[in-house]
Amino acid sequence: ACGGSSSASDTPVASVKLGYFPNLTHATAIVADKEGFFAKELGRTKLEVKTFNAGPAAMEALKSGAIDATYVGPGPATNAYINTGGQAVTIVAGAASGGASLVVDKSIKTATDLKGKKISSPQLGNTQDIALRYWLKGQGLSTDLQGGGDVNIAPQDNSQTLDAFKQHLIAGAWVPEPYATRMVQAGGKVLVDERTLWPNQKFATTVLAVRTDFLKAHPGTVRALLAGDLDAADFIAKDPTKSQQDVADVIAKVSGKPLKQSVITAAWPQLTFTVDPVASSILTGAQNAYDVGVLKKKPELGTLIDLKLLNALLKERGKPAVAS
Amino acid sequence: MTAAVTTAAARGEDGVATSTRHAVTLRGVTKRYAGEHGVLALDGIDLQVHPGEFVCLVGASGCGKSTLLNLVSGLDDVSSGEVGVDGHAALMFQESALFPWLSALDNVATPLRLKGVGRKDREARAREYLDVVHLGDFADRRPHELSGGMRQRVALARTLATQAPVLLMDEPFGALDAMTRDLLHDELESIWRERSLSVLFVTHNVREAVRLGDRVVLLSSRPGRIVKEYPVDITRPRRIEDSAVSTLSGEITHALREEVARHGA
Amino acid sequence: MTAAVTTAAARGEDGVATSTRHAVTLRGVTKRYAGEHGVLALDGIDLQVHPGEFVCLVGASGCGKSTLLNLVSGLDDVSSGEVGVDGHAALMFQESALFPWLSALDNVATPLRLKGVGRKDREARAREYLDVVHLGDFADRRPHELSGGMRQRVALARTLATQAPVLLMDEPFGALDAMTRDLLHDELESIWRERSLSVLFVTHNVREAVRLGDRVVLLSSRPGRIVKEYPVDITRPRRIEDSAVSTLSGEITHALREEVARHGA
Amino acid sequence: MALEVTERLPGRDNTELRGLDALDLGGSHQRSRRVWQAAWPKLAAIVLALGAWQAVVLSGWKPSYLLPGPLPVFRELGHQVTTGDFWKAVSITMTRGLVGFAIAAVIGLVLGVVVSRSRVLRAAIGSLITGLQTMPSIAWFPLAILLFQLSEQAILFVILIGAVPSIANGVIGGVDYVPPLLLRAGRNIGASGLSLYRHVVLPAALPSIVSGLKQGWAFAWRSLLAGELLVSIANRPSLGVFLTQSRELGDTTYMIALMIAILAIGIAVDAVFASVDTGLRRRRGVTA
Amino acid sequence: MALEVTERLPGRDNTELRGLDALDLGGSHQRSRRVWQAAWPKLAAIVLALGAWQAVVLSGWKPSYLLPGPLPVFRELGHQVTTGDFWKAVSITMTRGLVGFAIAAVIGLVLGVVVSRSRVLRAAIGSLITGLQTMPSIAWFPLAILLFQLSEQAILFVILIGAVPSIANGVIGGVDYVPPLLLRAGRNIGASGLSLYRHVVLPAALPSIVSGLKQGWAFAWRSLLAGELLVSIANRPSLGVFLTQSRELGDTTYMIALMIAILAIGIAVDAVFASVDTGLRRRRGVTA
Ligand SMILES: Nc1ncnc2c1ncn2[C@@H]1O[C@H](COP(=O)(O)OP(=O)(O)OP(=O)(O)O)[C@@H](O)[C@H]1O
Ligand SMILES: Nc1ncnc2c1ncn2[C@@H]1O[C@H](COP(=O)(O)OP(=O)(O)OP(=O)(O)O)[C@@H](O)[C@H]1O
Ligand SMILES: [Mg+2]
Ligand SMILES: [Mg+2]
Repeated sequence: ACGGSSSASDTPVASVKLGYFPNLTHATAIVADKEGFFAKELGRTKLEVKTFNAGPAAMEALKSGAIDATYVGPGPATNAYINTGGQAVTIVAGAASGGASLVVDKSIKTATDLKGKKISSPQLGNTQDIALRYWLKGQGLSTDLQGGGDVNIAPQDNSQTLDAFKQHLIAGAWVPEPYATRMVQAGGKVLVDERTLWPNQKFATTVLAVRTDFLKAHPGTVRALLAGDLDAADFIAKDPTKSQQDVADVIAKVSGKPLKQSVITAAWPQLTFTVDPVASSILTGAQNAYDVGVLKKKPELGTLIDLKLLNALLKERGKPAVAS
Repeated sequence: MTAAVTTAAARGEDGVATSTRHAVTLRGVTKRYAGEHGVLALDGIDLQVHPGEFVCLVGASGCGKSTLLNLVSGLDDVSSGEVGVDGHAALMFQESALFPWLSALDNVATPLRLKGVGRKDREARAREYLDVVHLGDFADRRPHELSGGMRQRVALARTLATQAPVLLMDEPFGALDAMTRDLLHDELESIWRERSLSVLFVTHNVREAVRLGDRVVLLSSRPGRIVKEYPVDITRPRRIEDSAVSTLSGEITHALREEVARHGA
Repeated sequence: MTAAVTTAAARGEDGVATSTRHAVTLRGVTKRYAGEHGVLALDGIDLQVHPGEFVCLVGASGCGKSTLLNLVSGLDDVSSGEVGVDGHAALMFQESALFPWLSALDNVATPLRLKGVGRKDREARAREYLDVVHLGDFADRRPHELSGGMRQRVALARTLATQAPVLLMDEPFGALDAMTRDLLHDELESIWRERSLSVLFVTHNVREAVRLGDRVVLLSSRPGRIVKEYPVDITRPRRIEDSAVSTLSGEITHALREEVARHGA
Repeated sequence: MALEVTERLPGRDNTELRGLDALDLGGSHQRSRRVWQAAWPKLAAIVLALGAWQAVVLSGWKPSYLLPGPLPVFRELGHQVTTGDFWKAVSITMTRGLVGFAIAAVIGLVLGVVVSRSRVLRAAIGSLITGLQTMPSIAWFPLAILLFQLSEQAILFVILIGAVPSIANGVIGGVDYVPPLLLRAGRNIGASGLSLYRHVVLPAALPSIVSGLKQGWAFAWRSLLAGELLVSIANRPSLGVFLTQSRELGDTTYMIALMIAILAIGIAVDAVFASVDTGLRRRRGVTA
Repeated sequence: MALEVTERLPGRDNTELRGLDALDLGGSHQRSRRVWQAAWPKLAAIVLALGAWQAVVLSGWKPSYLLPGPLPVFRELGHQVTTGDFWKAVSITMTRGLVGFAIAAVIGLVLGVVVSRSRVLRAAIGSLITGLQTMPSIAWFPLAILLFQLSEQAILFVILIGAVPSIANGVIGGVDYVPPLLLRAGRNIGASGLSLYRHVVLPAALPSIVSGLKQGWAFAWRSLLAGELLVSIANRPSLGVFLTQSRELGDTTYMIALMIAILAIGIAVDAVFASVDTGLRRRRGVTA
């Protein structure tokens, strides 16, 4: 009934509330918004954008119905799925992959050098925190949730991590872009690029999560969002310069101050902007979380990821389907 | 305001013959203050003020005069016994108790304001009361800009402005020089006459008591009890220097002196 | 405490002959209060209190008596003129000004404490002062548990406890009955004698002034000026009922009455 | 209602107790009655609040994962209080809070006294104190790290910067409203400088100082919980960390259980201040 | 120093002004002198603070990207104040703050009056009020979102829950310390119930209410800056968002510039409260 999603059978909603972060890893959403892809695909349905600073707040908003869909890291989405008993959240597509690294002080050469050192992660139980713990475990180094063990993990805000690293208060951190790049620019070196740990060097960094009941009631609208997402991914591949400009503009708009162009340019290649949520990495990540003791129960993620709409759309456009 | 008071007032209105109705009645009133020092301040006080009567209360420092007025005003509750007041009893406190955030005029106008009198009207009337206490020129001053005696006079004006039928006055002229006091004695007497007020008047000045009162009641100390009542049969207008006033106050002073000697000051 | 005071006091110590040294000196003192109502409270006051002299100050309500004591105590500054005090002048305020968080005893002990007197010693001495004002039994009470007159007496005890050579007293017996007042007149007189204090004593009771003073100074109102000084040549011990006291106070009262009549109360 | 309320005016608060005293009741009976009189409205309020909460939950207004009922929350709380980590966290957080508050109280009192004594200092930094107070804790984090690294001191710094202005303001406000008569009396009986402060100004300002301390505690506690996010130190669990974790994991039940624990601590601390305040008022006769 | 300070005792604060008044100086001359007297210590304090800051920077204690000097910060601030977005953010944040504070003031005053009037209510929710105050803003975010979604109301809710208890506590504290004599006088001249509050209790408690409002403002402003992170609405820039973003961007210069702007606003608002307070004290003669 509306715009690009003419095949949808549901009634169009008056408006859809979409969340994203003014952040490099959310470039797909930013570009789709700025370049008008969402608006074009949504037709008469109005798009209302809300920006967030962190996953938990975005998930609270999604669960409470304040927003209908949001770009977010797979960690918070998984958490929200688990603690609502699988009722509230469904991941319908990906937005970015890669772009997380363990950056450490130059003096550290190997994993064993980390023994007794303090390493930061963005927050307890988020994607990078689990990757860090799991990787250390694989290296035979123990950790615990209270920051004890062979390596002291101190979760803290990324911006604070950067300050702490500059002051040599921590030996390193497992962080997403652009912080990894900025830590490198502040004199660090990449010890582990997370891509090297995953099959095909692909793992979910940002996904599009939708409120499950919204998805059920308005598949057409979700489909339109997906279409916008696809358009944006194509655009980013075609015109990275303009895309970077869009991201810089949005960050400047929201924060009153642009992010340095050099940071964006340097961090950009670390990320892959793809609609594939790399479902296997989400499931593995949850399993890893359980293995390192962040999740108390074995995760059951039966209906967390639903790629039917996405794959239908890809097929329509003659592109290969993604695996679920 | 307390249960006892309200009942008594109601009883008055219920139609008991006016001739037997008292303006103020105390029956077997006892007051013991709470706290570590649980003082028995008043013990078995029986006292009536007839409508239109001017009763003066004298007694040594700390004998319970202020306590008695507080009980009558309903601001404190009796420990036992009964207090009755016919209508509202306005109390002029021993300390001036003015509102520091209001000018002298506004202080005096407050009781009128509480009655709902309009701004213009109440200011005009408050000015009149200030004139009565010879403070017409000081209407705009705040309490802290007034002398001790001036504050006391503003408080008097405020009490008069309540237009209550019963006045309870606690050493209202304690901070005034003899002359100003004489002037205010005349003013108070004429207002009492005009409005046929009932007055219960505490003073430490026995001459003043005789000058103003229809009756002088002598209280003893610790606990406060009524020692004796002196009817004042001197015809008005009286002057404080009158020899009749001197004679009677000499007699009362003598009795008071004995009281004080018996209990210590 | 003000510059003027310190200078004068220092001058005294500098060795000027003691016979010409005054306990209190006011020279051409003028006081105008600030604010919208910039009142001229005192105008050109010249007054000396000799060492060991008892000077009483009388005048109508609001004539500037309290203002004068405040200036002498150094708590307020003169607008022009000079004030000199030989040593510390302790002021007993018109209101009782007790510290509400301290018991009567602790209130009296505070000046001693400020002098560094040890706990036991100061409590014993404070108790003595309370006995002087006949409040030995009330040592543990807090100010709010005392009657008006009792508070005034505690304040008197506290002033005495400062052991200052100069006492400034602002209607210290205003809230006391005649008997208690008589007792305290005697006490004050004997302390004054023993310690050879210099006293500047404000009262609105002319008889009291004549009973106590070596000299009575009469102030006029608005602005406060010295109208006349009356030496009191009645031999001590005096009693307030003495006919000589009556005669002189009659004379002063007459003059005061004329003052009040001239200016309004 | 109107009548009843009139009778409860602050000025009359003690009338009833007085009446009881006058009857010379046995002390212990009286005490238990007093305790009951203070306790029942609190209990009633708690019961009412829980009832309302349960009613909202039963109405099905929000799914239980968003708004869990009192039962699961208290079950969770009941579970938490049996774990050692919970008590360790409570004790770490409380210790930090009390130490921080004690230091803030000392600094705040001294600062308040100094600023209130000097007109120049007051003009210079009086407004700055309130200005600092309006700065959100988050803005101080980078500075805290810069100065104190990731240590207990960094948390302490954030507490102090939150609580000190409040306490200092309480002192300044109290000093400003000391009745001039008492000041004059104090000076006249020989107090000056420090002794005037010690014997007159501070006792007179005490009620306002206590209320400043109470506000200071609120700021300290809030800043502490925020500060604990700043620095999570190895093997030092804390309520602040738990609270953020519960939020980050989206575990509403756990979060509400923690909030109730925090509220209970806040109320317990308030009770201390309230009893100090009541004592002050009784001593000064500000209850009749 | 000691002597000078003694002369600056609160009790003497106005002595000098009085002296000036007595000389009957021309009004305007006098006023400009007063302004200067109030301003110079502030200016001196600012100059000193900037000097110390510059000295620390010059000492090379920390690299300039961690601790930039005053010059770049003020250059940045100077740049910001020329941008429309900065002023838009200031005005949006200020509007939210003022609206929130106004509503908090009304609710806090009413709540304070109601609680202070009734012994039952006080026992029931008196402590709860302080308890709420000690709850960090962050704990309220989920509830705010739950109740109000992502709207201005959610921010308002966070402001209110921060500021209302403070204001109510100010009222309660003030009411508790109204001199009993004034209460008795008021009742005796015919005030009772509401009119007693209107004509006696509230005017007498006004100083404490004003200081409660001042504390309430501090809480409101802090909660606001925290709450603005909660919801950033498209095309509504705000200081709270700027502040966090500056932190996330790691742009210390920008962040300090923002902190200075926030501090300036805090000081400006404090000046309003201070002048109300001075007026109150002058009217009541609490300066001699
Ligand atoms: N709030 C109180 N608590 C305990 N005792 C009190 C209280 N108020 C007064 N008293 C005591 O009750 C007695 C009577 O006090 P009251 O004020 O009635 O005396 P009074 O006759 O007015 O004295 P004065 O002439 O000095 O004003 C005194 O012993 C006093 O100490
Ligand atoms: N702080 C002030 N500001 C302005 N005017 C004042 C102030 N204090 C006193 N006055 C005025 O100064 C004059 C003298 O006051 P003062 O208190 O010295 O009188 P007094 O002789 O002690 O009177 P009383 O016998 O009534 O105590 C009065 O007219 C009074 O209104
Ligand atoms: Mg009395
Ligand atoms: Mg006087």
